[in-house]
Amino acid sequence: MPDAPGTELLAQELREAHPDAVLGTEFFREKGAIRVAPEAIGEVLEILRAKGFKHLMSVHGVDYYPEEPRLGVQYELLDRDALDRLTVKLRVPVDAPSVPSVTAQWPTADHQEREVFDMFGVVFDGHPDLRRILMPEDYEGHPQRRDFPLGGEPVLFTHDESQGKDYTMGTDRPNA
Amino acid sequence: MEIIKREKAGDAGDFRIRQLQARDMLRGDLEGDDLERYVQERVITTTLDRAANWARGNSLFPATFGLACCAIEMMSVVGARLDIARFGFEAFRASPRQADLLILSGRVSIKMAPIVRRIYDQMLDPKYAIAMGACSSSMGVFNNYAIVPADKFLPVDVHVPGCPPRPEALMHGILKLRSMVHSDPAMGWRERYGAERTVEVLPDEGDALLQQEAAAAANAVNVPGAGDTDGA
Amino acid sequence: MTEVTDYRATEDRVDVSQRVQTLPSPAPDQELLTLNMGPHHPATHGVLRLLVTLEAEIVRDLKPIIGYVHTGIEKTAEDKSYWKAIPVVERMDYLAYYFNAMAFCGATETLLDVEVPKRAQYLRVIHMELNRIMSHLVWLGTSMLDLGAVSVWWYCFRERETILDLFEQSSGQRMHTRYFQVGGVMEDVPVGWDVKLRQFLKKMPWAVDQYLDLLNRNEIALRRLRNTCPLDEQTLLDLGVTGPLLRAAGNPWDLRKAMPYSSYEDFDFKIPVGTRGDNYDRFAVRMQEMKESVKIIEQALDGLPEGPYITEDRKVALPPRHELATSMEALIHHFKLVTEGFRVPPGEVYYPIEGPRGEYGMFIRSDGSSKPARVHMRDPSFVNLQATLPMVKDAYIADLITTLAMMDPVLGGVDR
Amino acid sequence: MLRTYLPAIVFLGLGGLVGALFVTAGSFLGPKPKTPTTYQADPYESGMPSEVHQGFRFGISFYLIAMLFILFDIEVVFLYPIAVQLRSFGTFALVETVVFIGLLVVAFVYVWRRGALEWR
Repeated sequence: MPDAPGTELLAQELREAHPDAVLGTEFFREKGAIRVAPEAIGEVLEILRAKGFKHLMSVHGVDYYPEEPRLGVQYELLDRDALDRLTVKLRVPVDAPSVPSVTAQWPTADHQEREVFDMFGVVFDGHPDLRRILMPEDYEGHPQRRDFPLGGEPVLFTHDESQGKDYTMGTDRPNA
Repeated sequence: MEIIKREKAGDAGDFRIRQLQARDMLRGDLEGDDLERYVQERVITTTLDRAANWARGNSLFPATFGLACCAIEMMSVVGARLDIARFGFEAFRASPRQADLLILSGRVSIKMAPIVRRIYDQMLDPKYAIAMGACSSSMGVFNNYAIVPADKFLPVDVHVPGCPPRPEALMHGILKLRSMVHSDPAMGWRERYGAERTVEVLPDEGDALLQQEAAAAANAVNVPGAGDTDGA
Repeated sequence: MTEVTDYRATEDRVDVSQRVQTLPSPAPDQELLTLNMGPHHPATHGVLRLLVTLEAEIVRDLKPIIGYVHTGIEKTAEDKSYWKAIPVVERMDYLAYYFNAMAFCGATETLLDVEVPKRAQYLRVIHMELNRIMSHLVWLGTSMLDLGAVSVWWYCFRERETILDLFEQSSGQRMHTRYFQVGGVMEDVPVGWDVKLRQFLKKMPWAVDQYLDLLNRNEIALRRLRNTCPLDEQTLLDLGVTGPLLRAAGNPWDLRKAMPYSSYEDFDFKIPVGTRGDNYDRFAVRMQEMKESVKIIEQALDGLPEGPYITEDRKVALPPRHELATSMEALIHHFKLVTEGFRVPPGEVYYPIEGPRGEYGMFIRSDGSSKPARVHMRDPSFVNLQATLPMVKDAYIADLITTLAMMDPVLGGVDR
Repeated sequence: MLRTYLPAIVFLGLGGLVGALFVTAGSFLGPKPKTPTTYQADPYESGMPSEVHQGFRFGISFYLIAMLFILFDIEVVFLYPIAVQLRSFGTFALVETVVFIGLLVVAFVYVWRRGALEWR
């Protein structure tokens, strides 16, 4: 695992290549992570690929609800020769959730970026086929955001029935 | 998919009367034409129906409808240890045209529900549906935005509890269905649910049909019991 | 593929470059037919829909469309406390439930910085390897069904029933056993368990040889498996494919050896690697993996250390029942754990393990409360499905069915 | 005259009867849905609404394979009656059959060499 100084060195080299790309580094449970600016993600991944992190294992979204900027996207990088893992994180606000897509350089990110778009609404510019992948095509809303209700139906206990509550349509409205 | 009932087949009162009749018949103090009518109504009249039921009950062809984890347990029902071939159900058919039992094994998501409904429609009558597992009977472990219980879009005959149910539980459910088929003369699911004279319409067609009925009912002389919409 | 003979040479090759048209019928001169190998299809091993553009038996273009069994498991897990989320997370990839639970518990233990006792690690390895054998058996049975070798299915499910009996004896349930607990395992294995396990381990290699006798000289199966739909290692690496598919192409990447976790470094086992990366190699790699798993279980069972089967840290693990009657702290810990559950320090962790289909990576973000703030599983089948088109382009439909079987996608994990 | 053909006629009659029985038994034994369900008549395409239009032209390979199959299948059909009565026909029939098969083998080799048997 890139130890604390290792992550700092990596961040230092990235800063030389791109002065404003790196926003900070984290080191948690012996695992390094680099926070970058959203628009510089393409170049940062290319530089890291040159440094040995040749494999992008996972792209996933996170919703940091109370904090701003709210939507986060994380890229898990793997170096198979030095047996090293590194995470590259970026944060975008909800109203301007556009991130350059990395599918051109990393084909594995195709479906995973579509899933982040489907679940969080992060728009990946330059993605060949940005459509919903898990939800139905015409579904409104992004289910995995923190403010999206979990949905489902309250359990129909006999007490509720006796109150004349009608849950068939999933909402508590008196018997139509 | 909405089912619009024109008039209730028999409400609670009617059922209560039949229960009393059955008790009198058993006690033996039902005679004359009452006994005649009772026997005619309750006992299956034609033997052809009986033979067809017997054959149908013993050779239900399940449609391979594996959705999720319950599909693996459904597969092990056909395995060597708990062999469903002993009861004649092992011919799993892939196409709905040749299957008359839909074992809904797994969780039905909102994207999959119309497809399950379409496959159920394309099965030929008489057809039966088993909701296997907690996810398809109720919403089971995942009571959230993505799952639809089978009862919301499909008339289900047998619910098999469990997550996933043991193969023996599914076998018990299928045998319960078999005894239902043998004893119950009514074939299609409309008879079973007292939903005769109902018609299935797509959601948008339903409203037009309702207005037509309201107009027809308005000028008809005796208004039958108010048809109520019950979600199917 | 079949090279074009002179009879066809004069015919101009159809070059499909434009996007797959879904609705309008293809231009009259091109005989392209776009079909749905849809959600309800016996060969798709679950509810995977393939929008296939065919040119009379040859697959020109293919688009996997998924989401038909999307259960919102990650959203449901965010609504439950950590130890209640295990049953929900286990149902993601329903053929590798021990691996889902191991990924989740591993990530939580990393967040909590809890040390899992040696005995619990060995028990976890035994159960995971049994689950890997069971998952490969279900794969072998169902994919041979697609090739027409129907009887192999009954042989495989005979062994699967034995494994499920072992799971039932150790944890009480056949599938989705919730045997792994954060900090160790739920219960110690019962007394007669290792005797039954040794009987199974003696029988399993003989059973794998039996399957190989059924298939290795079966001319039809071999012709359908040998050099059909190969894919080179570099494309697989670019597409992020991991697991038996990658090892079949010659790259011996296996997280159990490369980055060992849960004391995998104590066992010596080999990693089966293919040479050509075609369907036969994918088949052979998984068959050998079953034998290697048997070796791992034997070593783990022989070296099973004594000691606690779950961590002694009362903040995470429930105290034993008899202690509740005597000590007050045990009662308080028990009450705290059962009502609100343990609180996890804020942080984010990505915990990858090697499952039967590839790398299962569980990402958990905790915000300090007792409920995870974000749970995400990097499912190998979800990523491997992207390699379908490069494998299957310009192949026959029969080879598409074989390749789909050899990819072994489990749609529960793909759609989560 | 009729006696010699009686078995064949009885065989044809029985075959037709059983076939007709299978076709019509379903209609009067099984129940008829009073109101057919909405999607009953749609073509089954693994659960999806099908967009394949009727007027679809098949590839040439299908037609070619079908023709070759019929050609060599009829050849086998001719061999059956000869094989049954070969002994009573004597060596003349044997020679005739060999010539017949020889001709078709020539055709087979030609088709094979031209590569029409491979798909596409």
